[in-house]
Amino acid sequence: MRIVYFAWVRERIGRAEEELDLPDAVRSVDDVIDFLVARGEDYAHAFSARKSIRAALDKAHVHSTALIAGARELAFFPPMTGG
Amino acid sequence: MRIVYFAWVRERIGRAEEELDLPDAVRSVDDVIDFLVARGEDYAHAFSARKSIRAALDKAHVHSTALIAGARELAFFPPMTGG
Amino acid sequence: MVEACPITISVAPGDFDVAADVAALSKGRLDIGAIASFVGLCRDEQGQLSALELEHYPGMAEAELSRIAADATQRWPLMGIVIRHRYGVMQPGERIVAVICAASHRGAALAATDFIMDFLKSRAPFWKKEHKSQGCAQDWVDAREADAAALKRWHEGGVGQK
Amino acid sequence: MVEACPITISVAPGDFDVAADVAALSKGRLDIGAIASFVGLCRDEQGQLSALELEHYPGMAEAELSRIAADATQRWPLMGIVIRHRYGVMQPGERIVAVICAASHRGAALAATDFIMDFLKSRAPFWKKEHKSQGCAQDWVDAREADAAALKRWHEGGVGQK
Repeated sequence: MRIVYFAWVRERIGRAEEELDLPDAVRSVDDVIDFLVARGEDYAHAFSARKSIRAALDKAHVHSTALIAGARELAFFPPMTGG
Repeated sequence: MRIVYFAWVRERIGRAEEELDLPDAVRSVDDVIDFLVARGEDYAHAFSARKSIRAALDKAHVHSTALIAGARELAFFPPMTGG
Repeated sequence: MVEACPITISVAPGDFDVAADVAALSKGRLDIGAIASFVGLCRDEQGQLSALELEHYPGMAEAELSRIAADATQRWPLMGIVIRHRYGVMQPGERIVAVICAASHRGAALAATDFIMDFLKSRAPFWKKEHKSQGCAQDWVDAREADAAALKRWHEGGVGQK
Repeated sequence: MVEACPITISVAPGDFDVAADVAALSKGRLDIGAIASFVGLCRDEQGQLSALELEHYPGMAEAELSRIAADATQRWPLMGIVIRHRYGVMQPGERIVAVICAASHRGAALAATDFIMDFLKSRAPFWKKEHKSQGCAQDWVDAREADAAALKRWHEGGVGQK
């Protein structure tokens, strides 16, 4: 699955995107965050204020409980500040 | 006192303005309307839907109970439809 | 940084340039973050209008628009207001009125524009007469119930509330 | 007469021309009586900003703005919507975003503009980073509580209500 990061989430993780093979047990957006946090300190730092991280599946907002099955792209980013 | 009329009030009365010497008993805007209505049919027609006629004293909106003492110009017009 | 709120009021027969007004409002001011504007056009939904005639009360029109603008500055922290209203004869599609409000944030700019339009519609001394294209029928436009209702919104809440 | 509501969405680095958009919206349409617009500018109240950097999520930004515009057409009888949002580096005083809504009457045009700006602020994937003029400090702008509160207004009432 393609994972993309924006703003300070991207900066903390140190990359804008990556392609990951996720274990079958990783089913929801929350599961992906747990999986990422376990990968290293940069990820743990990026997701430390976990409640403020937003997610999008295939370019549409989702709650962190959403299932990722069938989606090609998962994005993580801080609250939006455009406009 | 200078009396000015606008829109269909002006059209019904047949003039845009007039200078009137008002009797001392004519103290409020309501009194002026009574005075005008008694002057003839055109005035009576103009003020027939009396509740919908608006008044302004010296170019500021007033209620029909307002006293006219000290004012130089009294205006009568229908509800406004600008914008 | 407290800056003045320049207010421009114009009541004139000719058309106006909203983009130029917006540019003038924001020129040299880096504290403005939001500019809301409204333009009212001469509609002709049924294709029966040959012209719209706008009568106004000279002197009072400007005075009333100035009072409405001043009221808006009491309700919101505004950084500039422009109100332009035309009078005379105009064709379908032409601009009739423009209101522009500048502020730090969008809430104030948008609410003030809405407020000014509501009060302008019900309190500024302008009257519309429609000239129909068939025959020579002329009709004064009736005041809309919706306009009176819109005005009430601003009295029920507190300052700056709807 | 039911006409379509043309929707223009653009997410691009360059500046835009609001007057041209307004002219294009109303061209040849005599059913439009009201055009509301909002322009958001890059503020620098303290005089400490050297530049503002706007990051966006390509593809999702356009998609989300299109969803917000479509939602607005469900709530109000709109006759045209333009949403333009820039990304990249911009200077204080520059335009960042514009929303324009056309309708028969002012209520729909103004409310839809307000609605679109509220949803755009909280749901469109853009992030602002401030570059300060003193030193090389950079800071991501925090989301405003007021923006989340503004969004709630549209959920409490019914369709088209605040």
